[in-house]
Amino acid sequence: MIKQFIGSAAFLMVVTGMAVGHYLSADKISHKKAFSDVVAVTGIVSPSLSTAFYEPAFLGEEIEHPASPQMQSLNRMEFVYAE
Amino acid sequence: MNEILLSSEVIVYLLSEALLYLLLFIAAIATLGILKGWNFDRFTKRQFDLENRSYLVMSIIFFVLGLKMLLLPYFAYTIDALSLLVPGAMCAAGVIDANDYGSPLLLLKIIILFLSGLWLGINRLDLEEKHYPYMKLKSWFYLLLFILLSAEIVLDILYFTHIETTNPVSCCSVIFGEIGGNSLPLGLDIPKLLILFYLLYALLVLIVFTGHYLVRIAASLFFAMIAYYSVVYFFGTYIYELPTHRCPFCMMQAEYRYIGYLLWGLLFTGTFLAIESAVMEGIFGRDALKLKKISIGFLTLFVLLCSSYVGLYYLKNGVLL
Amino acid sequence: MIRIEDVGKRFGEGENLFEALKSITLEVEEGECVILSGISGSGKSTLLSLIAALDRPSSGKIVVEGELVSKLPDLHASAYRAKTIGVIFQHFNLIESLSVEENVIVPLINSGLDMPAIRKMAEQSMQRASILHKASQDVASLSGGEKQRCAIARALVNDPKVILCDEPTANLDRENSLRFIDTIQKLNQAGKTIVIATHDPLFEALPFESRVIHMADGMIGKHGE
Amino acid sequence: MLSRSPFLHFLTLLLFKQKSKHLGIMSISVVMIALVSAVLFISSSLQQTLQDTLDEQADFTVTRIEAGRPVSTPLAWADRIIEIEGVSQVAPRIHGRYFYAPREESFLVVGIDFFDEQGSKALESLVKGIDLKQFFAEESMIVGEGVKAFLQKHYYKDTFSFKTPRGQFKKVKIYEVLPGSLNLLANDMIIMPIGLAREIFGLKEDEVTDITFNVPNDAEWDNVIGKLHLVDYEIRVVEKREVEKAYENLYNYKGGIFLILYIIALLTLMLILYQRYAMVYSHERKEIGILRAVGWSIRDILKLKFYETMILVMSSFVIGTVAAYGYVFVLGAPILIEIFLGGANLENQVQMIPEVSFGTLGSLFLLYAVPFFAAVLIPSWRVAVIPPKEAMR
Repeated sequence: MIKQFIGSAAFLMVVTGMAVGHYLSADKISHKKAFSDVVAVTGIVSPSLSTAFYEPAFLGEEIEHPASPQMQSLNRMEFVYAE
Repeated sequence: MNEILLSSEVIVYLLSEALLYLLLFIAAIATLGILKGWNFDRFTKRQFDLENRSYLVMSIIFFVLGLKMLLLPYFAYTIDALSLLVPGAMCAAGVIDANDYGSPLLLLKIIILFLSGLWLGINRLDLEEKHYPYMKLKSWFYLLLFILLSAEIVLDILYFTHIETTNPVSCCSVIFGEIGGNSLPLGLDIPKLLILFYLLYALLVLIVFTGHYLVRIAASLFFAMIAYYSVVYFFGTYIYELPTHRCPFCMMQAEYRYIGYLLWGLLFTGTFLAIESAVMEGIFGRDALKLKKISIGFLTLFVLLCSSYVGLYYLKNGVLL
Repeated sequence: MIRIEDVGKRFGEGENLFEALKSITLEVEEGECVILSGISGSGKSTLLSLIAALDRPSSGKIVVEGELVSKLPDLHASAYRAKTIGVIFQHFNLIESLSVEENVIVPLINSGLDMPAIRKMAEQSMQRASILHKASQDVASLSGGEKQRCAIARALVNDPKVILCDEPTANLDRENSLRFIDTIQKLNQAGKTIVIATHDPLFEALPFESRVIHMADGMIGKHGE
Repeated sequence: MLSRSPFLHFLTLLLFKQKSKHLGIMSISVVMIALVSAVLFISSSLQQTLQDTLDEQADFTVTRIEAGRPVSTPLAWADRIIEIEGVSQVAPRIHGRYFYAPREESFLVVGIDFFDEQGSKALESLVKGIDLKQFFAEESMIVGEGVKAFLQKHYYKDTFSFKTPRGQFKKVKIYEVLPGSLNLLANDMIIMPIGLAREIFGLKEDEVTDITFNVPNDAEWDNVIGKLHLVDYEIRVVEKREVEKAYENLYNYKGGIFLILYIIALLTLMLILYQRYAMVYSHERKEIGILRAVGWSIRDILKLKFYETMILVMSSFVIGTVAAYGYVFVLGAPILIEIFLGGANLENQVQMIPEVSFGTLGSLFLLYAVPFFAAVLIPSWRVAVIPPKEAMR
């Protein structure tokens, strides 16, 4: 094997090792704890997707305009204009 | 299109299988040409071309075999991943049983791996000689293999298109459980099964260096079968540390450190090499000392690995399950 | 020893049929130096490639060092080439992107030897062909004569019994040609069997014992002179 | 020792001497691998994070529906649900999206109860040093990072004035900002006392948005659903398993689309590869002719090609995935993350938890390596079997 090859293989291994190290050293537990806390406080587990107002923002929510599917759905607006 | 066909593992798996089949198809056509026109005594350009073509066939089979060896565990992984989508399935066992194609498919895959390994062995012998003595044999052998491979891809497609995501399937506890599941063969019970397991292993070690080729093949196959049942019905329960958990697939999951892949891999390759060495010595009269050594090494590792789970459990808990 | 029995070689079929060799019978003793002379197209190059098992005859038998080489499967033909034969081609046929040493080790890569042993053999061979001083230089930067010596080093690296040269001096000037003949003489003295296909008149009168065989139209003419 | 192997020596020698030959294929492959694995990394990270939060989610949510759309739920239902056997932790909730009309953007406003013990504890661990009494006493709120940034941009420094449906303005103090690591869940979130939320949404005292509760025994689930429907005709029940299913499909679907795009790209790569290897340059042909003339067999040549391809495949795969890893988990996947989060609402800067599914990586490897080898196999064989004399000409 020639030097260049050994050099590049070693480089690849170091880079891979760095990625693996980063992966193993990531603090997942406190992260998970924080997420659980948010859910415990709010009871809502919907991801904060940057969706438009008339897009589904809650998982499993179906939004449709019953008469005309292209129009903004009715059920997205009621939080503001509730009776 | 159902959800099964959209899952990425299935797409990857089927795509790979289809691509490999395409190559195998090319190899089959080349093989037909070889069978039709082969005559090593002739000095024609055509004969020369056919000899070159045989290299294509062997590269394709070599390549495909190598990938099929990767694809078999991947297949297990795929159906394991599908158990999330199929209601009732806790692991691959339920998904494999989701329709009538699953189990034959898995069996066929193992048979194909065995046979193509054997093909490569014959091919090596053929190349060592100066007049291609086994060319006809290996060509016919390949055509047989190709028929099996065609059956495999048909079963692959049938299997994955017929998994229902609405009908619940049984999970492994039902399939291998005590009630209603298929019980042990030959009227064995657990102690007899274990005695047979260790006896057969000892027998294999003892006769592998003798000349009883047929006995060796039979013993290896029998051992593989008994080993399968022993792992599912006895050793597996120690891997899961649960006396009622009997499943050949769950041990491939991350919770058990993927030990199933190693365990089954050792058993399959060990058995295969034992059979191949017997074939090489019995039929072709070759020396296969190296094969025998590796095979016994693998099987020994397999037996030790199985037993160590029992031993460790006993050491840790002071009782047996 | 090379024994050629009733060897013919035909190319093409039907109207395009061309008979390059017509029933050649020839024996070359061990340690002998044979010059195949004749104009281009006389079949001498074809004969050389048949001896090297680079090609197969359409009929007849070729036996080299006890091996029937006229009908060898590729795996054995190449093993035979790697073990028994050293070839020097007219156009040198070196891999231009590699250095001299890297070119010289090529025949030994699949020999089962390890790298240090191969390096050592390459060094000896380059010494013999007097190109050692350029070992690490790229082939592309060499002169014609140096390339020739590199090709010789490559042909000698596996210590072959038989050396085949195809028009070795066609691309060389007179000085380098004489130098080449000098090398051949040394090899011949070392006991190698040498077959040279050439139309260079320089080889008609070599300073050492050799047999000249004239070829024309795929047939052998008068023996020796 | 590997380094003493002449074959490897020669293989690597050829690879590096002729690197320009491989560089093109290599860079295309690396880009493709990096792109696809980045997408897979993002989706598996997001999915995993969301899956983990599911444990805290209540088993059931009920709302009242009127003409097929959810409307405010009577608080009285809560008392009736408690009476159902096997039900625990019944909690009426008030939450909803507050629409900030001028910019067509919206916040998720959640009202929380001071008397919810578990929630209070979690809040204390979430916002260090919070004085619960003070927080619930004043009209204040805890906002997500995205909300904070948005308000800042619109010159709301410490307070924000909500407009209630009755047309009044309600000034609310920003008490604290949630840490950025929670952005995946809480970017557009506003947490405030429940009474305040009720006022902002204009709900009456006996109304809530929905009611959640747990049924610890799974076997009771269907039974409970049956009883719920006796409570009121207008009841709609959302089960946790529906939400679970939705999670799985959320990014699977996007992964699936990407997979199809990837397959198209892959076919293109295969074509390029096939072309590249089928179109053998004369000097390449000559090289192989030379190798065979000096004693290499067809098998040796095929072996050379095979290992050459293997090194290319492996190294491009490793480079691609490692680059994707760095891009996603170190740099935070700028640009690409937008596909997953959308760009219509508040800008979200999600911090992703490293989550690599090795099964997925294995799939990716197979999907890449199999076609690569398959495309190279036949052209390599073609070159390898050219008679050496012809090849050297």
